[in-house]
Amino acid sequence: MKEPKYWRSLEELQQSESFRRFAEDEFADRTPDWNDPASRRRFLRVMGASLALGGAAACTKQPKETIVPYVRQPEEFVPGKPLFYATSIMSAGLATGALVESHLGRPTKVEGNPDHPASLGATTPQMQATVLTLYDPDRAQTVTHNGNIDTWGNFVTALAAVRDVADLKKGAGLRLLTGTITSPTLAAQIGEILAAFPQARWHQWEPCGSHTEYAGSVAAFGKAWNAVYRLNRAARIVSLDADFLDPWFPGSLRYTRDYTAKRRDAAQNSTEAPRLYVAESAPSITGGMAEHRFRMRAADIESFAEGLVEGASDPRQHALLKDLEDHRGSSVVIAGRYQQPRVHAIAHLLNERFGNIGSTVIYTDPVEANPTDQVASLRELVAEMRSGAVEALLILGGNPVYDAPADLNFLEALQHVKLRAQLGLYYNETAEWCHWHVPEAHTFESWSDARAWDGTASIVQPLIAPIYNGKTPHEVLGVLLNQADRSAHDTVQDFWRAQHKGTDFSDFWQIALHDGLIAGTAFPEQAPPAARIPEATAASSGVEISFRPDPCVGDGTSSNNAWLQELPKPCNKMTWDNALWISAKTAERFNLGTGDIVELSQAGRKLRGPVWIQPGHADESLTIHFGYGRTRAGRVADGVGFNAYALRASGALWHGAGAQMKRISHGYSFATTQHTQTMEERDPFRLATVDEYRSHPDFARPEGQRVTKDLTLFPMWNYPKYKWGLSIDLTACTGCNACMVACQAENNIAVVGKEEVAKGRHMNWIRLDRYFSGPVDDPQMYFQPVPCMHCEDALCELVCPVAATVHSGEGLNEMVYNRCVGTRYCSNNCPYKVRRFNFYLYSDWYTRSLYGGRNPDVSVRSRGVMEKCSYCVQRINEAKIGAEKEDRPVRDGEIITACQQACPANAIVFGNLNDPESEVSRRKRQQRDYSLLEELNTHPRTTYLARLRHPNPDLEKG
Amino acid sequence: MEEERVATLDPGPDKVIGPGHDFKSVTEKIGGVVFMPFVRTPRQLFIGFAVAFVLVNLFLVAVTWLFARGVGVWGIVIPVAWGFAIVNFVWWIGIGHAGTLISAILLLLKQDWRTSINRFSEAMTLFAVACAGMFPILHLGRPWLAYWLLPYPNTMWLWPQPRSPLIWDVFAVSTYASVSFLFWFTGLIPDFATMRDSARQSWARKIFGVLAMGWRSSAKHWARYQKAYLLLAGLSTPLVVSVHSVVSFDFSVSILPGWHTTIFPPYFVAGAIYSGFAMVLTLAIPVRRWYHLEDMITMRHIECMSKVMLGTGLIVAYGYGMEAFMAWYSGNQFERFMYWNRAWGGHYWWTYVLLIFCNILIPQALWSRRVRMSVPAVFAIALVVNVGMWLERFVIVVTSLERDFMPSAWGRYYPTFWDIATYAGTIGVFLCLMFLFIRGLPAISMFEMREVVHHEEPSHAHGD
Amino acid sequence: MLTETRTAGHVKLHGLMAGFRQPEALLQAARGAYAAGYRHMDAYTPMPIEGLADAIGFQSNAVSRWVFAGGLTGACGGFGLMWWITVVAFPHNVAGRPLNSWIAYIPITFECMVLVACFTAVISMLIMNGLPQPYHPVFNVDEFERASRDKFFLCIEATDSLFDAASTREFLESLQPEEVSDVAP
Amino acid sequence: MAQIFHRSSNSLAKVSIAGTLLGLSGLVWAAYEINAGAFITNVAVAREQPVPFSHKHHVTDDGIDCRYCHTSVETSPFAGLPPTETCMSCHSQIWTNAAMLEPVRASFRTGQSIAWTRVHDLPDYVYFNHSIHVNKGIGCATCHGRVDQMPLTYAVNTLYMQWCVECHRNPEKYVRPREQVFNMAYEAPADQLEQGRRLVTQYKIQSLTDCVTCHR
Repeated sequence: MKEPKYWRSLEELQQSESFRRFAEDEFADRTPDWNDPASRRRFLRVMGASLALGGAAACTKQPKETIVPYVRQPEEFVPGKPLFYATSIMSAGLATGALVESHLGRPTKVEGNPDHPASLGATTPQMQATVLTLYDPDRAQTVTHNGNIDTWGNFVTALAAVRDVADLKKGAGLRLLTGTITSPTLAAQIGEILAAFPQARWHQWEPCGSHTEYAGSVAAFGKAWNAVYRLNRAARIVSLDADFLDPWFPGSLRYTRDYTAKRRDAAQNSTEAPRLYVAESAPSITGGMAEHRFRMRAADIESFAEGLVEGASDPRQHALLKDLEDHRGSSVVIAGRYQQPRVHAIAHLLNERFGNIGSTVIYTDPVEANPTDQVASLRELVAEMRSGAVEALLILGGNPVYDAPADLNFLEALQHVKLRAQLGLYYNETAEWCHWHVPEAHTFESWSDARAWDGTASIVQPLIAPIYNGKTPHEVLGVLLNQADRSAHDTVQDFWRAQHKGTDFSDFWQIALHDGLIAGTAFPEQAPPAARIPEATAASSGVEISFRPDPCVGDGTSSNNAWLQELPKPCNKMTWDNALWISAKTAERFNLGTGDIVELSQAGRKLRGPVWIQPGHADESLTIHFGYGRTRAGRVADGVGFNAYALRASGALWHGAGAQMKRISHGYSFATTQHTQTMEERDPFRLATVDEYRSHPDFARPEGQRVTKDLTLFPMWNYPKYKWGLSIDLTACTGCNACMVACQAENNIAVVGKEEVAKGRHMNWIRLDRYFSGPVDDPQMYFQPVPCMHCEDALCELVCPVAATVHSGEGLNEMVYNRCVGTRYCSNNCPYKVRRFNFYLYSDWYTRSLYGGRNPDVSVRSRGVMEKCSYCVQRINEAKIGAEKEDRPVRDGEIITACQQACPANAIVFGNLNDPESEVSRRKRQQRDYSLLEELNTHPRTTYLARLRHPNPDLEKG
Repeated sequence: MEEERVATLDPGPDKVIGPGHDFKSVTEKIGGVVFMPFVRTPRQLFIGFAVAFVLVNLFLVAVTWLFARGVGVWGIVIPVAWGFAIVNFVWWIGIGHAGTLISAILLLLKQDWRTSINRFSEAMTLFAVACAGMFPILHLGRPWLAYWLLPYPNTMWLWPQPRSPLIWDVFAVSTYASVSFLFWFTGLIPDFATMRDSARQSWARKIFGVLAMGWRSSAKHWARYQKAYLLLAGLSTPLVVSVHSVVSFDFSVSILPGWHTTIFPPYFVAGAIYSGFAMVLTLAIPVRRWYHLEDMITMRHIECMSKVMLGTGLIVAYGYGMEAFMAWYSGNQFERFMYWNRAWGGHYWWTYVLLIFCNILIPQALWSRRVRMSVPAVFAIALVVNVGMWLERFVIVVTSLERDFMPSAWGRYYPTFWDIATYAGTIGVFLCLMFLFIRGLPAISMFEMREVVHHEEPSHAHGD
Repeated sequence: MLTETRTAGHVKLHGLMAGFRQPEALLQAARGAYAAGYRHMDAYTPMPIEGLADAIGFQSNAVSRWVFAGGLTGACGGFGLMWWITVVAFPHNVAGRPLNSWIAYIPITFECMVLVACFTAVISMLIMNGLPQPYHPVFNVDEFERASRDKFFLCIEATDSLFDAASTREFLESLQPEEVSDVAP
Repeated sequence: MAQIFHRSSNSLAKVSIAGTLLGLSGLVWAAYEINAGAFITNVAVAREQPVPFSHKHHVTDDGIDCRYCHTSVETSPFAGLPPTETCMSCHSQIWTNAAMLEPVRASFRTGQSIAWTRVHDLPDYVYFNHSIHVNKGIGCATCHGRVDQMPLTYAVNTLYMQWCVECHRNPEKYVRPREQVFNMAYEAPADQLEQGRRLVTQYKIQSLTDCVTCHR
């Protein structure tokens, strides 16, 4: 069978001077340093962990400690046992259901809400990281007036004054600015306000909201519709720059679950595998999963899509159309948020043409409470502000000064407003220019509600009283409604009481709180009119700039979250930075190399940023990400990266042509967690096409390469009771990073800062390897999560001089931090290099606010000790103790590791290998099962299921 | 003028001692170095000591910073979790091999030329091992827990894990250190007596008296003494071999390509002797010059040592060759890549080239008698070999770790200022101790020199 | 060796000491004295001289026996400790290796053997030589400091059955020493 | 040549050597003693408490069961410490104005918790679970001693790892019938070993000496 072609080495593939510079200098990101971590680290050390790890075992007198009971103990509360509450976490206004673990009233960990349609138990990295934001010591902690500390009372008075004026003037001059609002309660409150003050206006601005979806739908159907995809029915998926696996895409968790379920099903039960076509400019994880990835400038996708409509010349389009034709009703075309409205209209048309509407695509009413053209809305607001018509502006959340389109010059206009008040989680760039700033309550401190991507009304309930006396928008609007002392809880509850027909409201409410959602509120399917395609706009030419929310920190709302900052971007493993992604060819044309700092200008706007040569990026195009260049975010994010919003025009929200690049200097150092781009002739990642698999089921583990069990000098140990193991399905894994952050949150993993990451000292227990194969400018991209292998013959254990890492009776490779003296020999001898070392005191023992977020069931590591994946042994022990007490064995699926729980693709399964019926045993029985470096005979407990692709024979090249 | 003096003093390549020496004169010549008034100490010694002392202070600063911040101040990372510390450790241990080898093995082989250099190289061994011994502790993530590597009953009921080569190290190095000390001290006892008896000041006599423990060189003393000394020699001979073998196990027991190889023990031992002799020469040549000991450390000594260097150097060369051959012959992808990476493709290829140059090419000059006869040449080559042997350890440790099995986990190692400071610091410690020893104790074994006189020229064993 | 302490009470002298300039002369003298029947005697030389010990009728292998015993103890102790640690004290599954990975204990066994043996060698030597013993009558002899440099002494001790201050002195004179002197106790 | 040292120095030398050896071994011994002693372990040291609470009085005299205050001992890792409410449930009726109890009343008034001094305090890297031990038939007194006879509470065991491991290796020596767990006065029967073995099989007690049993 045909070996998948991997690059022998980048050198061999080098095609251009500039690319060679990138290829050979694997370590572009590393300059030797003669001194110590930069100032930020002092804080970052702290953004990681907590209670001290005891010192030497002998001759240490324990300090006197106190123990503090409740005065009145809550009813349902059992000391020492965590409680879980169902709530929702918002992203660009859309809710995703979550279950939040709370120890002694402190939220410590986010899990997905299995009952919630948008989650099904999975989480995004951003959801996992909300815990850290909750305890972020940089959050706004007090009401300020003109920058001076003030009180909520005085703010209420000030706002009451505004209200009185508004009363007189029917609200003329009063303006509300919010992000996208899906919360029924909040919408109702705003409605009341607008009713009370007819001349008041409500504007919305969501920097990375669904602007093009809205416009596209209006263009196609004359009205806003919300398209929901049913990927569990989709055999053929065409993505027009739609990164539907990326956390930023509405419903991404659900889509990932549905799509990967079909892939796994195909691999296991030989049903038909879905086939994914992706047309995109910048590499994305969706492109990584694609059987066929069409690399093109963002602007060219429109014409590509047109081709599909008008029956095309390009053979690729031919093959694609044929495939869609063959799968009428079971195919789907998805247009991405980053595309012009027209592309969305085309997608609607194609789905209509191939009979997908009602099967793989359904249309519902929009989930936004008030779907509008937000750009127009913001433009209008700015104009009014400049004209002086706006007397009082109330900004609920959001950060327009930072993220409004540059051409609107929002800040200048804002200064014409007489009274500016902002409610915000952070005292951010906008707060700086507001007379009043009120700290906003974190999601975990708030009562509220919001709709999921399919309209499901989800409950937001607090797990903890506001740490910094934050207020919810409900309370602030309450002031305008003369209900200053009405709690958010009452507001929300009363709203739903009003909605609820019937007498049993309290039961209804209890169920809603328990489930975290209100059942049956998903919007019903509707039939839209026939789709029209609007007139084409003049095709742009020249180098284009594409704008994207950062894969990790998003649009900037979570910039100050160190977990996300240190999370490697899936496609280039870069941390702590954004950059100008360009293709090798374009880099060559402009004679640029990775690390060169260029001045990027478009339509007279300028910014400076470092270049990153990204294999697989479209030529004559460059991509920059939002979320960086913050000046008022906090100690973590301030001064990191550059602000891409500075180039964004309201006319070209996602991409625009006419970019110029001027080389200013060079030698900018990035911090990436993986330096070698390829597999270097080795085969850690194995894959085959479905057909190859059918003909060679043993491709992942050919006879020749197998190591028989008896190939050992010593008798193997046996593990009579439990025998824990992990299986990772590479067919399903999309590389979305959720497991990494989940692991970080569960296991109190420290953050080390850019300088340390650059040295190669990142601490994430799961290393999500990313390999390229195929041609350099359009390679295949593969993701492979690598946790500890828990080898049965673990080389690390053999060389530890103090028995700090040994095997448990259940085959766990135990790492005992408090026994470790730090010789680092184990890491040297680990062929998988999955061990992490605390070269400094990385855990933060000093920032008290962070203590609360730590998992009390896991030691916080001290300086000088080794650490690594433990298979979440704290969860294993808890489950085992539970089972013991009920005098029964642990059930399959009872123990779920943090990574497994977070994974939207169900790629990871943990369980007992002694139980032949356990899910993990069943997976490992598959012929796709293989272990890394089997020839070393370490007998890993973590094994992989090789990836299966399902390419289109007409398109499969070489 | 100095040169003439040398010429007259040095009896040339076939004598181990200059002409016209009797019991008294050898005793006084050697003792004189110690009893020499402080101010008359050779200028070079002062300068050398001053430099060394500065380095010692640098060492103290470096270690303080290290303990304050953690091993992160060094350049080590994942995957290259061992760096300078281990390189230096192996280097120093290697140097420490010459001493015991000269005193033990050459004694058993009845090599007359060992006599005037053994004391001196034993001291060198002690100090080298002391420097080496510091690194394994310094490099720990939590050095304050170093005692956990010792088997002692404790409240945790936990013990060291003796399958780990690091525990073998603990035993090997500590044994080697103590035995070398015994060897050195035992050798000194009769000389302490001599010093006691020939010292002028009463305090000096008291001090040497205590150290001599009342040695009165009786025939019965000598009988038991020689027996014990011979047994020590017999025991230390396998010890010397074992110590560096064990050190090499640190690498060969692991699975890392470039470490996991059975040739390491012999080739490490040879390398150790190689660097050891290089260091003896590096120190002996200046010292004999400063104190005009050319008639006791003669060209014969220098030439013999050069020959040993040449020989062990060739064994080491064979080692390198075998590594290359096995990498190819094994047919193992990782082994082959490792060698390619080490010698050609890696970031530190130049260290490998330099090491071949220092350890294999340059020393070949020693084939020529003319080179062996030229003190400056031998001195220069010895220096080069010292450097080369350090590079060898660097290549083994760093290039193997940089790129092992998983391409995704490959990394890169950059030493920091503190790495270098710590290394330089130990050199300072070593030199300081060495200079103090030369000044304060008989650097050449007196009673053995008297034996030499007795054998070489019984005729004028007594000058008058 | 320690005989003097036994009888110092009623003996005036520790013994008589004859000094020679040449090792050969001393050797002769020693043989002579032994032939003459003297047994409690000792010779003092700046360096070991072959045959001198036999000449004064002294031979001892005690040191080697002790060292053998020491080495054996060390070896057994070393291996025993490692075995006990891994099999009895706290059995762990380390890297899937058997509890008693005896192969791994060999280096340690060897090192322990050498360590203990070497210490026994030196310590037994010192003890049997009665060291430390800073005070000793022979130091009373003037010129004895040359015994550690370039002069060779023969001392017949008062404890010898044949010893008699006068006749023994005569006998010693007969060996042509440089001088004969009393050794004060 | 004159003697350098006096006759006495011979014996002096030998004595000083012996002395040094003795001294060193003495130091080591002292170190072990101190480490095992009350100064380090606080064993048998009654700790200062905001309220001089007497288990003796409440358990022996009033016959209150352990679980009345330590409510979660059977269900949770943490045995549970009674909230002030629990104290007040009685002390709002009796001893209502005992000066000794003022801190309790103050706590109830102000809502400020009482800060007790920990008597049994494990290091932060040790994870102990009360519920499983209780469920497997390890009596309170086995670890905590006769608390019912302590006017002021003190620890009777060092809680050193060797102490834990002792029992984890030979549970049969200590296990008792489940119904006896909370019986402070329970005396191990003569045939404890034999009964212990029976209970070990009956309760499916594993002797867990894996590191991760307690360290994570």
